[in-house]
Amino acid sequence: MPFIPHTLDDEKIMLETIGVDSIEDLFDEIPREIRAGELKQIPAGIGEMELMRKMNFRARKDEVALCFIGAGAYEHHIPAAVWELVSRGEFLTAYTPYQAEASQGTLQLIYEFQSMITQLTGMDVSNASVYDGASALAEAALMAVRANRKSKSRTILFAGSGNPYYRKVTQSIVRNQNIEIQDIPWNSETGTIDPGELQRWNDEDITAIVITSPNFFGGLERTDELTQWAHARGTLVIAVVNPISLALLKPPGQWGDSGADIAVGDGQPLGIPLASGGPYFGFMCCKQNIVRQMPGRIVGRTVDLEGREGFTLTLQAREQHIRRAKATSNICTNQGLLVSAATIYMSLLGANGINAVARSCHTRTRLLIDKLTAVKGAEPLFSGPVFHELVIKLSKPAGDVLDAMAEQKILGGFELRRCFPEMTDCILVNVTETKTDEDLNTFITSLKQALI
Amino acid sequence: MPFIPHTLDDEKIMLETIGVDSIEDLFDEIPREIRAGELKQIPAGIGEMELMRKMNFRARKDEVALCFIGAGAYEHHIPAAVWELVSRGEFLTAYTPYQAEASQGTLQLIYEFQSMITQLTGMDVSNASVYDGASALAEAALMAVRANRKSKSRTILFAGSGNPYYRKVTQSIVRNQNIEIQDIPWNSETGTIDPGELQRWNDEDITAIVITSPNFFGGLERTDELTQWAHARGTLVIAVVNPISLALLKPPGQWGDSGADIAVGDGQPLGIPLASGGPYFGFMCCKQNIVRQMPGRIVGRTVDLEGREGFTLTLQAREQHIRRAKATSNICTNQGLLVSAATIYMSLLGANGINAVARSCHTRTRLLIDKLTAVKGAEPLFSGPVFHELVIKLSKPAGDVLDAMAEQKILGGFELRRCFPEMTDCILVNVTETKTDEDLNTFITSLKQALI
Amino acid sequence: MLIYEKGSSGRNASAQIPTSSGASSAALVSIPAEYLRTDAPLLPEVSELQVVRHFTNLSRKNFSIDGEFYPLGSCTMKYNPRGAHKAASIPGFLNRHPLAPERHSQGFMQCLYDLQEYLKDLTGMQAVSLTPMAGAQGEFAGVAMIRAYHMERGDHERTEILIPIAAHGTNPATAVMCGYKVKEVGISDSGDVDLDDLKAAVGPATAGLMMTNPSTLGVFERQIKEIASTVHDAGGLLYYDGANLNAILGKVKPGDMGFDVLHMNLHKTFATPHGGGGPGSGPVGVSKRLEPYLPTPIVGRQIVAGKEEFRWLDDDDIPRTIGHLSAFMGNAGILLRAYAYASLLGKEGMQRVGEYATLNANYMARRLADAGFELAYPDRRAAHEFIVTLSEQTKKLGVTAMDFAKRLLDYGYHAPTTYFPLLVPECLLIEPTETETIDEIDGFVDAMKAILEEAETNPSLVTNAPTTMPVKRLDDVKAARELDLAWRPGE
Amino acid sequence: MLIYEKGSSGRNASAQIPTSSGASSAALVSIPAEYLRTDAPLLPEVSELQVVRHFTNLSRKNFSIDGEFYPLGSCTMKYNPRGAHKAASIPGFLNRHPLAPERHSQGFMQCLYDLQEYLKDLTGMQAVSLTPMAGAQGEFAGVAMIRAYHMERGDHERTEILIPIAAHGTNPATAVMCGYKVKEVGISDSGDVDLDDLKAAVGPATAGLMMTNPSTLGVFERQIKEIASTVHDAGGLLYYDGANLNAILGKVKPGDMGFDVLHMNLHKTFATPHGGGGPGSGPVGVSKRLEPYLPTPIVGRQIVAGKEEFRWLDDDDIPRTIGHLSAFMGNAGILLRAYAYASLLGKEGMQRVGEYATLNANYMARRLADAGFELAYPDRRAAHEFIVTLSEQTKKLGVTAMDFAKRLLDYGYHAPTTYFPLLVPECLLIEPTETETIDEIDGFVDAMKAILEEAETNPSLVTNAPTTMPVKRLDDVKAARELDLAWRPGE
Ligand SMILES: Cc1ncc(COP(=O)(O)O)c(C=O)c1O
Ligand SMILES: Cc1ncc(COP(=O)(O)O)c(C=O)c1O
Repeated sequence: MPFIPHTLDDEKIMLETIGVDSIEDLFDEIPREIRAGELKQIPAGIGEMELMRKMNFRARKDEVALCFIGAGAYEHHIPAAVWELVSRGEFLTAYTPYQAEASQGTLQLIYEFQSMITQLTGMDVSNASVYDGASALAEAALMAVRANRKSKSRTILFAGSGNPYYRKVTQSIVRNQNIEIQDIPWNSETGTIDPGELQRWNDEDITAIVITSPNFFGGLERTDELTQWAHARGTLVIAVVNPISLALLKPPGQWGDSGADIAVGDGQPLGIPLASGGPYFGFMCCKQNIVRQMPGRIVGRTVDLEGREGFTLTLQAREQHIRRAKATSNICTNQGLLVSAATIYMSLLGANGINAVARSCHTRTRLLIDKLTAVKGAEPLFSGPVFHELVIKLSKPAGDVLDAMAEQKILGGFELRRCFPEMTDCILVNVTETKTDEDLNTFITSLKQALI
Repeated sequence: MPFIPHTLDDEKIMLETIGVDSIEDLFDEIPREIRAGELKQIPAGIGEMELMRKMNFRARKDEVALCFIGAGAYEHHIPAAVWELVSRGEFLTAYTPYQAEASQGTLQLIYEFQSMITQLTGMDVSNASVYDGASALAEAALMAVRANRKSKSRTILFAGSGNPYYRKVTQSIVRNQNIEIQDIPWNSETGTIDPGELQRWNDEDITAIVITSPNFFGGLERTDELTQWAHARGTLVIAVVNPISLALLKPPGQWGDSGADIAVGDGQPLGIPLASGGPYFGFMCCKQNIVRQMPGRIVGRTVDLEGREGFTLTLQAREQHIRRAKATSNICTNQGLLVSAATIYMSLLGANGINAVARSCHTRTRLLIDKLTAVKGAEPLFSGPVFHELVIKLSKPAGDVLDAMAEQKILGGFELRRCFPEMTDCILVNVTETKTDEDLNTFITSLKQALI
Repeated sequence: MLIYEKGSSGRNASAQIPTSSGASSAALVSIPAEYLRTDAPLLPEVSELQVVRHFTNLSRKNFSIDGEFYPLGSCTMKYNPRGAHKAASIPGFLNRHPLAPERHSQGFMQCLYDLQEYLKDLTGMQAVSLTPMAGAQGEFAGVAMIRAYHMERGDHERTEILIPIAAHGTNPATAVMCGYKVKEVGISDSGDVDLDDLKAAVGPATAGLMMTNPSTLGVFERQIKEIASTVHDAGGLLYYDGANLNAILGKVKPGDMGFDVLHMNLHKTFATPHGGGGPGSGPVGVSKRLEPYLPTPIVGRQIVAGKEEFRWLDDDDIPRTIGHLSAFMGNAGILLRAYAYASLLGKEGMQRVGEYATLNANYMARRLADAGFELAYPDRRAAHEFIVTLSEQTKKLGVTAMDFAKRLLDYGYHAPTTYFPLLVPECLLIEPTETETIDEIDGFVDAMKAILEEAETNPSLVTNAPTTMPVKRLDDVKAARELDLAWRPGE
Repeated sequence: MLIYEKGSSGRNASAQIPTSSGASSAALVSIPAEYLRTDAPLLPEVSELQVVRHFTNLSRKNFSIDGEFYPLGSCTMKYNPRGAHKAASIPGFLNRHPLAPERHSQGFMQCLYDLQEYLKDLTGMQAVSLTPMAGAQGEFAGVAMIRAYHMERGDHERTEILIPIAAHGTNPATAVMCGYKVKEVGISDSGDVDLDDLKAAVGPATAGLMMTNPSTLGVFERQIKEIASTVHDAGGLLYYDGANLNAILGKVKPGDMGFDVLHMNLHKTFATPHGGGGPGSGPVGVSKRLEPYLPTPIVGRQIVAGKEEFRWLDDDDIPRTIGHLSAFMGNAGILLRAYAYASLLGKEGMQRVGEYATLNANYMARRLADAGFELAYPDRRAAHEFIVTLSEQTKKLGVTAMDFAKRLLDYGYHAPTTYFPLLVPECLLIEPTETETIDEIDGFVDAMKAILEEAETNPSLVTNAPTTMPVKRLDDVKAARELDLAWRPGE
């Protein structure tokens, strides 16, 4: 009986103590007619050895040689220490730190995380994570609606160059609360938003604006101007950012004169493996003045009875387990373990290290762009500065080119048609510090062949 | 500076405190003329990311699909929990438990190991490990010479069907102490020792006899008769055994009327990966009456000042750090971490589990033997019972056959010619619980092709 | 001490930092200065050993299943098999990009497909989507589907969700997130739903009812069929909060109880590690009428030229979906762990989970009752968990449930859930789970007895607890009043 | 509590046990009953969770580098990079059979070949064999080669090995294992070898001299050239015990000091984890005249058709070898870790090891001296380690070096090596290593100061230490007298 420790003797003693004849008797309050029959779809149990064999076989099927897909999840070097530490049973198998005295490890770690992520984003405060970057944006939209008491419209502008998957998720989540999302079109030459486009909303009540930079195409938005426009008219600014980029690029806390109001993003680049899409974690920071509208756990530093420093969950009156229907969100379990990984990653890399990673990503992306000039039938679609990702326009349908590259186990990029039906011959290509010169040459060679 | 935490400021403070101008000054007692020049063979340092890339590339080169080589190291299923626990920093990065109070974890674990391995072998006492099975045999030989005060000859009989590598290592180590090893020839039909062969030593002073069972060919020796012969004439019995087999086969503590005097072997099958040959560990058990001749660390249970149970290194007067030139051995560092893995393995499997593993190995070996009948040009060389390994005689040179199988990334077995020059057309094949029916079929198919 | 305070300017873990060769500042010229950051963020400046030592020591300040008995009611803190963790960590899975093409994803997708099938079987539902990333998101998906269903039928007057008062806080919070009002339903003394109250509450405004069964009171709702028909007759749908599925795994299927939609918490019932507060995974299952609304993507299977092929079913295939709930496909790694766990247990193992979880709970409840503790529902069978109320002790001895909880830490046991459900005063909600031995349970009972004796003879031992933890009780009021949510230099 | 005591008859971790389908007893018929075991060995009968919890908790009773500052002199307890551990744990390495054919071993063999080259460079020796499995086995190999050399030259009268009295116990034990008598050589007050004593001892019976430099007194032997020529002139060879190589890595090469043969402790200088008492690895390096005797196998390199190929050099290639020392090829996984470590550090990093190890030791020695502790060799530079003698405190206050050591545990620091070398009374041999920060060192010095104050004002605090460990001081006498070396039922 995998994982069940009961011996026949144990079972006997226990049944006697309870005063029943069989385990079956313990289910006698369940009406007979709804009792389950046999399970039909679940095979007999297997041992760990067979499991590993099966899983190794399946995992091997999915291996590729090189992956240039980014589009919201990025391959970075993850120091060995990160997951060795995170996998310690004390982190892995603990629960939400409800009993603070027996959970100071997790609590202090979250406090350290909050300290680090607010430094990266340049924001005042952070929560302990939400599910992922996309759901973080949805929560930010809901939060903005609560926080912006002056705005009545429940209308949110979404800079259309942002991640379309984030857009979709936000839509799924906020639509039940009568919130409307309107898109700001992007300039087809730069792949970014022209601040001038905003003029058309000049006379409207806009609750918040969502600005993603680097945007989905890797392009850098004119965040200062966009932020200024919003703040000038009482619109809250929600920033969607990539944490690695923030050691190099101006952080949302410094956008415009007074910074974004809420900053969210996916923490995956900070030491989390690609892992087919999760678990990652969404981070969520805001200005101090709206912290009580923030969803999710927050850890505070305090003292114990003897004045010793200690850490505890705080501002719990925002949360569902206290406030129930009036809570800021229904979120309960979040992504604690991934936050642990990110905290260890940030500790190991430090500001210089993350800056070096960002620079390396950038330099290697530039190198790819240089090498592209030698490829006939492939060129960057947009002008303007990018961070570690760019759109390449091909002389052939993107699907065919990517298929041809995939034959050689090279995932050459993301097929933009999947989100932008009109972009049939465009791919979105990501380059991080993990890609060597040789890798870039392999990409170029493979691309050339595919374009013939 | 990888792993060196000194900042320029730290360095300055430290140099000032010491009262020197530079680190270089700290080496001023080393005569100038012997100071080292630049290192020539060592390249510049690389980051962990590049390291992993390089090592992954090299490791991948060595991957095979299926391995049927045993010959002293055996592929078994290793429960995931084993190395997750062993890799905890507290086990991995501690040292020999010199400060008992701060090392109760390691000490209790070794005591538990000693308890378990003596149960498996049926012996009285155990040490905390020596380097590997082969060096354990060498230490056992030296120990037997010390322990057998009545014998003056320093002559040790080695049952020639034992592991030839163990024989070699023992020879390398004991020859400096004027110990002679004589071989008992094996019967070419059974691949085991005929007890009758011993008659020729009837009138000689033999210090000890080494009996390996299962022997190198997988064959089971007539350990009772061999032990009886030895004990009848004051010869000590050294048993070399495979720990997995001991849940199924008669353990050395039960050989003959009074059991072997010393039992050694390699602990690798108990949860240690093949890992190119090490680190494994040698286990070493003996009868209570000669425990003071045992080399290596031994842990005893005792009490602390308050009467609480505790564990400590004991009988240290045998060891080099106390007894120096008079020590039972020079061994100091042994194979602690591997002992930890084995202890966890034995705890997880239990007696029933190890018995089931042994049975599974045996059944699957029998299955292979059955399937062999369908292969022309390949048949078991020896009659007689075997445990999870057997010699197959081929109709072609073994080297060619194995090469052909290796082309398909199947390591078909061990080429016996490497140790027994006359056995040019024989391979030694091992089958454990890890080999599925499909694997056995693959082996058979590949062997058939190679024999065409 | 914070990791920040261990740092020193200029120190780093240089083996982890990409060499500058790849990061020439010439390339940065292509980014105009106005986009660049001018100050450096303050992050720790520490060596690799310092990081390892700091977090190793932090971890040692945690209770966890791997270290301690952790009978936290409603959280199902059971053994998280290391084999499942390892299986999900195979490089081929770990390095797979979520947007990799289907033909390079067949191994992963097959695992997910199998898991979908298993979950359908276990719950008796028609279809399953794996994307929700925790129980609460599963609830969201479920209620959003209920809403989509009513909306599509033009049934706009249904604005209320009914929720028994004992429900978990996520239930009402979810209903509100989905744009509903919450109407609470009472509980009778026996722990069952107050049927009269329900009948009074239900009506044309009822969009649905959310409940868990066994309830958070640790007892099985015996009138479930009647509740179901009451709600259904009024045109509402039934939502099953699957957090307590462990209790009945293989014994009774929510689908057979009449539920239209449910979520499961894989991080509970399927033993994926809780990670100090996540990640979780909260797949949803639905009956036929809600199938068109399932959140996407879902793994579909087809036979092409005699070969099994898996493909993503997305908005094109499920046009009425409530949509995506995550950027990619949910907490994929947790789904793999759950799949591994289900594979290890197999169908017999699954059935045993409910049996032994229930056996442990009833044994523990009986032993505590025999030791003089008051059970909230002494005449009921415990499901996988049960409630002890200490209001007697609080009144007589001035020792509260919280005091007991804290003192248990000193005895080496994690405290049960305290003060939930709110319905029962001074309560401890205790869930031993099936993976604990009789010895652990007996040890816990002995500790409770010892604490009770302390409470009677020397109550300050209990009210001052814990004393063996890294800190004593913390000042929560100060934490909330003088917010200190991030380290800043110069502190 | 022992894991045995947590068990219960019939309990097991069934996910780990092969299913019986593969183990029909019919097949066992082929093994006659006389070979079979009739009783079952007593092993624990526990669940998987019990195992995980037991060993997790046991581990928490250990000090370790990952958890604590661990300045154990002569043991070089420095950071063990996790990256090296991970690199050696890649499946291709972990699953490789030691007897796999060379063409399926090129990746592994290339790592070993590279490591051989690195070690030659670092030590200034002619050739290296990686097979010895720890320092002591390296010593064995070294002295066995010295013996083989003399024997082959017919130099049978050389029966003695000279060893300075401060040497590690493995040195004399090794000499005896190799059939030699040991002759001890004195040490002068300055910590150098007593040259007169050496000259008196050396002679036609001298097979060789074993020493480490810097010595176990923590100082560099300044007369090394003279010692070398004294021994060489007498026809003896010089053995270098490389346990202290960390002190001089990249600064001076033993080959240049005149040594003929040496071993290195990769588990010290190359930061492979000590594992609670191993595994280690003790490669040997030799000068030209000992090369023919190197233990086998060794990795050789050849260029075949323009391509690099690695192959095993074994007894056929090195016919005068002292032979094999392990069944296969030594502690392969440790060699991979050492190779990874060397790759991370590179040539500059290697050089810095000696520099910063020395800086830390001298800083710490100075600070302790300033705090009133007596250094054994106050006028000498500390190498990577140094000795404090507490004989003053022992006499005056009745507080011994052992008491200090135990009290340090209460302060969260692992004790230095105590009572070694035997030469210096009441000594602590302290080795901070290069991977520790100034803060750790200062913290340790502060603890030593605090303990000194305790010793003066309240000595029982120190003599009764430790008080914060899982046990107090243990009864070693009872342990040795009433031997209890294995659990037996009914206890
Ligand atoms: C009864 C109940 N419902 C819902 C939830 C929410 O699940 P999650 O924390 O995964 O969001 C929980 C979790 O504690 C629960 O106990
Ligand atoms: C000076 C010295 N020589 C030799 C050794 C023996 O090395 P090992 O323990 O690896 O056998 C040691 C180890 O402690 C040592 O410190």
